[in-house]
Amino acid sequence: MTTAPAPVTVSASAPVAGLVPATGGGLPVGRIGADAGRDAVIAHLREGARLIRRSDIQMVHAAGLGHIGGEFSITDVLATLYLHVMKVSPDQVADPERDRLILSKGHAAGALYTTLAAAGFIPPDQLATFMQPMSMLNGHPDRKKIAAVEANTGPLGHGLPIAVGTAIAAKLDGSPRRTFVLLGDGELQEGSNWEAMMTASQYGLANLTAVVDRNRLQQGARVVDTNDLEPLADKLRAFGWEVVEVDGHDHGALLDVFAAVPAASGKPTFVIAHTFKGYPISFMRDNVAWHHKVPSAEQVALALAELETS
Amino acid sequence: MTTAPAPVTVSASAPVAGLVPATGGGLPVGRIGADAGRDAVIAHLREGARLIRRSDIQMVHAAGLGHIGGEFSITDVLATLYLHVMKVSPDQVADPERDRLILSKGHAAGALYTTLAAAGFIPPDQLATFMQPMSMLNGHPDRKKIAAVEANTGPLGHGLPIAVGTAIAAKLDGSPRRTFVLLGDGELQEGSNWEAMMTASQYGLANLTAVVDRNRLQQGARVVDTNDLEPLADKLRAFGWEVVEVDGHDHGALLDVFAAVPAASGKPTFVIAHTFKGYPISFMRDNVAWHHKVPSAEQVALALAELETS
Amino acid sequence: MTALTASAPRAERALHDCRDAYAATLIELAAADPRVVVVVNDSTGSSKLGEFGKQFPDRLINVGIAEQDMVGVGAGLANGGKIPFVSAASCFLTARALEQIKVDAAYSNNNIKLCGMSPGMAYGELGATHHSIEDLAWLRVIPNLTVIVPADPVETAQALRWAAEHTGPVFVRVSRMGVPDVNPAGYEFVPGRAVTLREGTDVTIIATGTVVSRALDAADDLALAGISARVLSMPTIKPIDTDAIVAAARETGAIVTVEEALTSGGLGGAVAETVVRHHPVPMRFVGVPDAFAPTGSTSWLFDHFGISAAGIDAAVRDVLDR
Amino acid sequence: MTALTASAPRAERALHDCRDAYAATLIELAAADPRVVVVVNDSTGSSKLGEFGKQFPDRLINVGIAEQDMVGVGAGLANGGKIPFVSAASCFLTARALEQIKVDAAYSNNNIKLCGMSPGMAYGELGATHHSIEDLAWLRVIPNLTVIVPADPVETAQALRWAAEHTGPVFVRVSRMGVPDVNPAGYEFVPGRAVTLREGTDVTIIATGTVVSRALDAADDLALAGISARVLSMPTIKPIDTDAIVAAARETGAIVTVEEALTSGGLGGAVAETVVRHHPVPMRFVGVPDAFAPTGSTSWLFDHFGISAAGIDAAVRDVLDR
Ligand SMILES: Cc1ncc(C[n+]2csc(CCOP(=O)(O)OP(=O)(O)O)c2C)c(N)n1
Ligand SMILES: Cc1ncc(C[n+]2csc(CCOP(=O)(O)OP(=O)(O)O)c2C)c(N)n1
Ligand SMILES: [Mg+2]
Ligand SMILES: [Mg+2]
Repeated sequence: MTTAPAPVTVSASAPVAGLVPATGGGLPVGRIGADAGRDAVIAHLREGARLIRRSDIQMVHAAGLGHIGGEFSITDVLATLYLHVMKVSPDQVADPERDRLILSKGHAAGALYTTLAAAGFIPPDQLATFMQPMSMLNGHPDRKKIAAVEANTGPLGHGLPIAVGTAIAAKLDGSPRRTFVLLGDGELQEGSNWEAMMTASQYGLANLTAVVDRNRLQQGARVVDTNDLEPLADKLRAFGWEVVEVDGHDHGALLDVFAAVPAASGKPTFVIAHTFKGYPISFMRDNVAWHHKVPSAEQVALALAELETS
Repeated sequence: MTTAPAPVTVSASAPVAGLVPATGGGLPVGRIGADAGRDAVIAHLREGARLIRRSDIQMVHAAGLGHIGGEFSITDVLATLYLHVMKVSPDQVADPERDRLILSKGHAAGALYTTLAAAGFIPPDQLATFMQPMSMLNGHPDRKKIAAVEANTGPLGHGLPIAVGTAIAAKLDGSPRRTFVLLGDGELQEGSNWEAMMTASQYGLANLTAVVDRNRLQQGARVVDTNDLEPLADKLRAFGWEVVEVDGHDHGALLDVFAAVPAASGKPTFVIAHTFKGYPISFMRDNVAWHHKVPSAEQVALALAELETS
Repeated sequence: MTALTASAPRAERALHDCRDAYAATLIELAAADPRVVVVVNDSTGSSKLGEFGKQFPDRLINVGIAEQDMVGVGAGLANGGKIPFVSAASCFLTARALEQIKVDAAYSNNNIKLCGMSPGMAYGELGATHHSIEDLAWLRVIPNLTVIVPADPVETAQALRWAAEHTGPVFVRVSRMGVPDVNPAGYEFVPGRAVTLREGTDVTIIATGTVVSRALDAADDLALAGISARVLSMPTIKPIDTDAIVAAARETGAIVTVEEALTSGGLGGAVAETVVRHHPVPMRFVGVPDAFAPTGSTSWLFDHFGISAAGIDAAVRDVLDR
Repeated sequence: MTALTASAPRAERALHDCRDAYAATLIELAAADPRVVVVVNDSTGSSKLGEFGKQFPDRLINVGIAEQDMVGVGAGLANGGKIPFVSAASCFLTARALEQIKVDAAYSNNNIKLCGMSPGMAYGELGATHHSIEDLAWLRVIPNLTVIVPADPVETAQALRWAAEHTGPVFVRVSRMGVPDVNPAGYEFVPGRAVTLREGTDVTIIATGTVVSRALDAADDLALAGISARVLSMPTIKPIDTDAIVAAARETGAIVTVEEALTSGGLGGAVAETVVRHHPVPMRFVGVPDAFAPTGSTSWLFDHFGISAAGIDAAVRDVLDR
């Protein structure tokens, strides 16, 4: 049961250099259903991701705070899930049978908020309040303020255990609903994840899909220079999971990966999404400096120009 | 630099059925050096382990508390380390260059205390105070009370991070001293262990040896029925460790394993010691009921008789 | 700690392990509501949940020895519409999963019930690692978390039933050491409400959980010496019953708190903060002082620290200076 | 929260990020003593330890995002003869590794220094997950742990030097939000000792850390209205300076505590417990009440909760009822 495609608004105008509009313009883009055909879905996701990134970078600039690098690395995954894959829509946020996404790397809240705005879950005009006093858009997501948020995250290593719980609940209910959880790669250094992986394997949670944003950068350095994860796929497999590697910026490939869940093996699926922090912006991409650096007005203008052609 | 063998006292008398002496009798057996020859060392360890188990079961019976099953599964490993392998002796407990053992599965304190008594680190007459008011022999080891104890453990999942710290300290000092850490298999469900394994791998801690007491039982059930660890060796290897599997009750095999550390690869070594909870007692062996069951006087007598011929 | 007065004769009282009421109540709740599930960390036996597991095998979720995961899984089950009772030794549940309790339970306002088993010094001989005497101080300050410490089996059962009905995060301390029934027949637990178990005019003894019976014993002894002690049982530590505390301060002029916990930060701390805000009176604190306990059995440790009728008696005389 | 009196004119004061003093002092200590090492959880930058890492690359141990491991590794380094400074955001250090702090640091009596960076509401907009306002309540009750909250860069440096000299576990809260120098020239930090920054007779304001300057401002304002407020700075939360508190209660008759922390359990709790034990007087508590904070910047949140000269002023008038 995929919801019908919402009207697609693709009205973003080219930015005036040096002038930063308050939000990305053109949001919401809405969800697109499977009946639209694969090419149309991919085009929709690509355009959606572009608008989400536009919106996000302007929002972060306006707030003077945010984690733009790690937001841009997951934008394509979030867009794919919220604009198409997941069975959840704005009028369904309290439906027990909804699919769930838990953003474990909660510092990338900006990407979640702009995606939720794009998909119609929160009013786009709220984006201007990001980080402001009394805003519903806190630096990390708060489910008490936004109905579409499934879990309050921010401290790393909380999302996967919670996702295991929602997946066990679905299994107990005999429900086909699915749980997705999106983690950072540095985040996998938290032991709580490995606890949860063992539980997921023991309970045969085929309805659970974890996606790791494999951008190879963490807060202060490259992952390999901090606490290497390789051989990551071997680790995940040894913990009893199906492992799929994918280009985390390729919407078509992501669609295929998510379509293959639940795996026939009955195992939970771990998607290693190979991404770049700051993608696709030339001066941010794969650059650890952009963990929580805030772009200047000039940088926003440059980025928006690059996004036009991305 | 292995210390010279202490005088070996092998005076344990056969128990009078139904009568439980206060301690095992015959302790301490002392350490044995490499110059004694392999066969003599093995004989010494076998006899030492036998006396340690004698002492332990009587101590637990007298206290009415203890974890005899998980103590008997590690007795051979502890005896091998303290009576021969480790470069530490009673007059060296404060020597910065000593080898270190951290008993991460601190609930098996009884095995540690009786081993330390056997090796001369604590007066054997203290064993009678186990768990008594103001005793130095707490239910879990306390380094403030016993100089030979390296870490206060009890909550599972603390020992490996601590061992990583002592191993990094040795590396910083350019010292050949080694760190050993002994964990339960159920304990490996704690995520803190996997955090520490990543750190150990990242820091190339060849001077660190972890031993997992692979008795396949945890507190309330079999490990496989709780939160399976298999494929355990694959997990450990994927976390960057050398993995060696060994019969954890075979002193000769244990000697070989410990002699091979540090590994030429520069990796830390994980020893999977295949053991039986309650070994070698017929009615305890591989029986989850003996996690913290206290043997009756009759059961002690039976066990002591079985130990005579073990 | 020696009593300053003769002991009053004590009636023979049967002692109960509150885990029995706990286990029976969870079975009752699970039978009535399919949303009730239990999450454990290899603690089925120590939580006395074997029978629960037999009756509801799918609804006893054992994550293994992994407390962070355990609380997170509980939060996820709540998100999925279940009513999870997370059941683990209080020392590990609170110390090991505190951020999960703060964030996944309280800040997220999840409908999760955290059951701290065998708290206080129930694991006396096992040492400070296994004593959960900081839990009240740690949890009491977490916003949006209700903290309940039942005193006897009836109150345990009632608190659990209330927790199952209530939507939101609740912590219940479930005692293992034997306690007598202390609440009167027909007693009904009301969250946030203190219970006056004995009227008195000279001093108020405020006790929680396992030590309420000792407070009653001390009041008996003090009566022999002509000291009239009010006894309040305080089953809810958060929110604390401000009115009852202020009335006690105003009407009796002195307060002694008693808890199987540190004398800092827990019940004593909550009462002290209330008193200085509303009606300052002298106080004494009975519990574990600022130290890790020596090796010893639960009952030996209670005596060692003066968490006894005699110790309470001495504290009352000290605060009254007579 | 509006001021009840006119504000006294404030001198221009330079504001300092105490992490600068922290980083400089660690470099100084490391240069003098090869045993000094640092352990971080991907927090090199947020602890301002980049330069330390350049000068002592082997002695900056980054375990990655793994707080339990981080504190355990610190304990092991102490066992191996090092003097580890474990440096991580206070919220994660304390909430995520509390059992390691209890067991591996305090109960084991390891020579480890726990440095809680950017505590309180320094990460204002990042929300309650990143606010470390429970840390004082949580850590203060752990036996054998010294808890220090420096108020300015000089005190930060001195507290760190003392911690390096002292054998045993110490927690130091290292503030990020800008603070002025508050201690007089020639000041020397003495552990466990309160500092009288201003004499007064009507009321005592006891403040710790970042808010000491606000207490001084409030005292200035109150003086205009003829209220004489003593100001005590309390850099050590545990052990608390009982003598200074009792003298304040006795000599001024009322106390207001101020902290960048919950009003329950931390400094306020420690003072309340001391006061009712020794000399009960009315108190008020300035800090974060029992709630998760809304979204907002640090300075907005301070004003929102009345942790300001105006808020302190109001609390003083409330406790004095005038
Ligand atoms: C428990 C915890 N420790 C530390 C942090 C601070 N922190 C925020 S983001 C981050 C880096 C995360 O790296 P990664 O998971 O790779 O995410 P990315 O930066 O790629 O988005 C850190 C250390 C945190 N949020 N939670
Ligand atoms: C953090 C923590 N959680 C729970 C416990 C309770 N506990 C004590 S022993 C034990 C089982 C340990 O199993 P394993 O590691 O296999 O050791 P064995 O029983 O084989 O000796 C448990 C769950 C604990 N000590 N620490
Ligand atoms: Mg990353
Ligand atoms: Mg085992």
